[in-house]
Amino acid sequence: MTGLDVAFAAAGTVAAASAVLSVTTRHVVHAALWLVVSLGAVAGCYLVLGAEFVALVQVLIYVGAVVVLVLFALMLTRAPIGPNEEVSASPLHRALAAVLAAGVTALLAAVLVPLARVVGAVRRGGPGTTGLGEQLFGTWVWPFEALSVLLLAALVAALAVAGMARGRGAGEP
Amino acid sequence: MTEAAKGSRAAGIPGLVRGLAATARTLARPTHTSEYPDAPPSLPPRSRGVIALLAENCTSCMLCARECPDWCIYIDSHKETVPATTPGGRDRQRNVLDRFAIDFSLCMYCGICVEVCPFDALFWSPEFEYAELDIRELLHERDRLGQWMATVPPPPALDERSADPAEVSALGKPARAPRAPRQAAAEEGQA
Amino acid sequence: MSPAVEVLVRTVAVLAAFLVLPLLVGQTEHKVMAHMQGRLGPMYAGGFHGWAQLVADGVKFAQKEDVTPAAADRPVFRLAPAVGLVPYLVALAAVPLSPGLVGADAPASAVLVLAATAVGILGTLMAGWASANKYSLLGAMRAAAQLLSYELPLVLAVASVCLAAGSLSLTAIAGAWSPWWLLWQLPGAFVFLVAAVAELQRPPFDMPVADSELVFGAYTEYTGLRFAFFLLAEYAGIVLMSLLFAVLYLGGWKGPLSGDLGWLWTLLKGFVVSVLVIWMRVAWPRLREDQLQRLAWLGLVPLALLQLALTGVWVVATA
Amino acid sequence: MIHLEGPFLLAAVLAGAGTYGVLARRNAVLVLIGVELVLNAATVLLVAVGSTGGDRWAAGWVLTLFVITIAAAEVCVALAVVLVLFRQRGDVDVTAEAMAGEGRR
Repeated sequence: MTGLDVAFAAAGTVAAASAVLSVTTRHVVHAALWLVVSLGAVAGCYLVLGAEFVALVQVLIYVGAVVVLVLFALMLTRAPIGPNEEVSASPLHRALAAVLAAGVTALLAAVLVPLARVVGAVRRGGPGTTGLGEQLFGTWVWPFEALSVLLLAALVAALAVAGMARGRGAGEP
Repeated sequence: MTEAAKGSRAAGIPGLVRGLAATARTLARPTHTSEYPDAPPSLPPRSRGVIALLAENCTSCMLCARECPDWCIYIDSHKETVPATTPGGRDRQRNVLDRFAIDFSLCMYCGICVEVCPFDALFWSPEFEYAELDIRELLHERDRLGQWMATVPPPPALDERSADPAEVSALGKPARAPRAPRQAAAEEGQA
Repeated sequence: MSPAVEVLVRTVAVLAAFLVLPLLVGQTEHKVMAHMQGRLGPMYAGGFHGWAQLVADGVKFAQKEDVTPAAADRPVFRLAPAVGLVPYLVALAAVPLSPGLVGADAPASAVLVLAATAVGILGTLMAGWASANKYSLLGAMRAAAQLLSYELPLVLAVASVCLAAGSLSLTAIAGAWSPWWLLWQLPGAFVFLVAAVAELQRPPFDMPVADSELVFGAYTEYTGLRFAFFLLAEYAGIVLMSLLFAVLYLGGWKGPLSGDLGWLWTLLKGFVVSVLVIWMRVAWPRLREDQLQRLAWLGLVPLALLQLALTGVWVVATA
Repeated sequence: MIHLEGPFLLAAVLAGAGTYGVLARRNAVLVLIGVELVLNAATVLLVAVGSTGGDRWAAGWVLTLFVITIAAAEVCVALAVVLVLFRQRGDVDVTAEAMAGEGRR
């Protein structure tokens, strides 16, 4: 165990615990807020792993935009204060889901943890921000361009979906 | 987009600049604020602050109390007999003012009492700093009303170009011709 | 100096700047706004021209009762001011006043500042939702819509400057600055300024706190110190955005006698920008919600993209 | 130096939590939160192996940025769909009968 190990363990524990809380809480908006904590802690993990730029992008895009959008959508689709049983499925359904989720976790852990020795250990030797930029606009430039097209398509699609609803709404008597 | 919206868009940028210019101009000019408790306010002449009482002129005629729209003037008086000054003369009765109070929590500063007073006992004073913490203390008695007489400004000078008062002009006129005797007039009528 | 002491000194310095500079901007707003409206502003607290007015306000806020509405979501309601305030503190620490004078010298400080300010909006959203008040909720939703829309042009404008300087570090950006940028990055500077004012929810972009419609938006239910924290966050935001504008577009510490007094230049330029922000508040009326979105998507985003293309072409052409 | 067991375990837990969220939630937006957690499990893995410095894993960080971008696009469209759903049905319950509101129109 090194100091960085301890730092990662702390951030990782927070991330895991708040992730579990965010899928189990009965308060609708609390779920999104726990997601913020989880994503922030994951960004902290990236920081510990030496990927500052990725951590900052995580905060900027995920916390700053995605979660805000999620919160916005929650508030628009009725998010009462206080616990609400309606947000989760029936107890049986939940139990099955929990079994499945535990299975997923166990399976992934069983596959990944033995691999950890094979891959090695993190020496904070990632490409760095400069290297990241070079990779992004060198090796990965075409996927990058494709992604920008995807973003544009998503924007247009969101507009189209919203516009479709409005068009229908206007057509109603 | 409608035509009106287009017009407002075209007017947008100059409008914004004008807004900035107007505020900058105001910034450069002296402010309008008067620092009241530190600097005395410059009130317009004859401003209506409070009603002062000259108790010596008051005859307790009750005109003001009766004309007051919200009945905020309280007057108490009693009659006093003044003995005859000449032998064989009659004793005279006279009103003596016991209490004169104005409730400034009710007063609406209409000034009707000042207007109707036939004996010049009520005056407008520009004094306005008589606020109280308790509304009941706004009922001011005769002595307090009397103190405000000191702040009443002198009446405005008469206009030089105006006609003389009736009393003065009457003095300058020649005396009327004496009336014809009653008898003569009667005779003329008969003729 | 041992690392621990240095960290302590830096923390204290940033904290002091965080507490003093917003007060300075607040007092400037009191006085400048008053004189622009033909008034004097506060004149009594502290004696000379009411310089201690905001300190007195702070004392007043500290004395007030801390009310949490009965229907509110207590933990979220109480946490929201901190979530609104702390990101600005983090961001302010990363803004350099001169090459050697910076709270925390992060390699990608431009992105750090943007990321931190993006988190600040969560405080408003939490406050608005947790207050159990329809005006608060409406204000929070307006704030969310507005901040999401203006985040994009803001990031694009900063990206343009980063591209021009070839660095993500604010120190390096200001180091690469030359007066020619004033013209070259002018559209980007305009976009940044407008988007920054909108991010701060300052007039003319104060729809989320429009007093005639929503009382005080997401902050309606707040009292005492928690309310003061939101106010502090607003003014800290002005300080942050003004300093950022000074560093990104006005060359930061560059100017005559910049050897030792460079930090003074940065502060001075930032102060001028914050006076401009105050001036906008006095001079212009509030935008309507649809005008707000129209300006962001049809005005600022294309302009920022244009600036980005211009910068890219120039950088490639001169490389 | 950080041992990779930590990141890998974190990824496993995040993926499990996300799976539970997707399966057990009825509110569509909360299902989306589960999806985000699964995506984050993937990015944790990518960043962790990208930070080992090995040439084979050098693309980890870039792919993380891609995943974040795709997540943003996905959320954008998904929330638009959710809002339309809400406007038409009055709730965002994913377990309700498909298009229960269809008969109304």
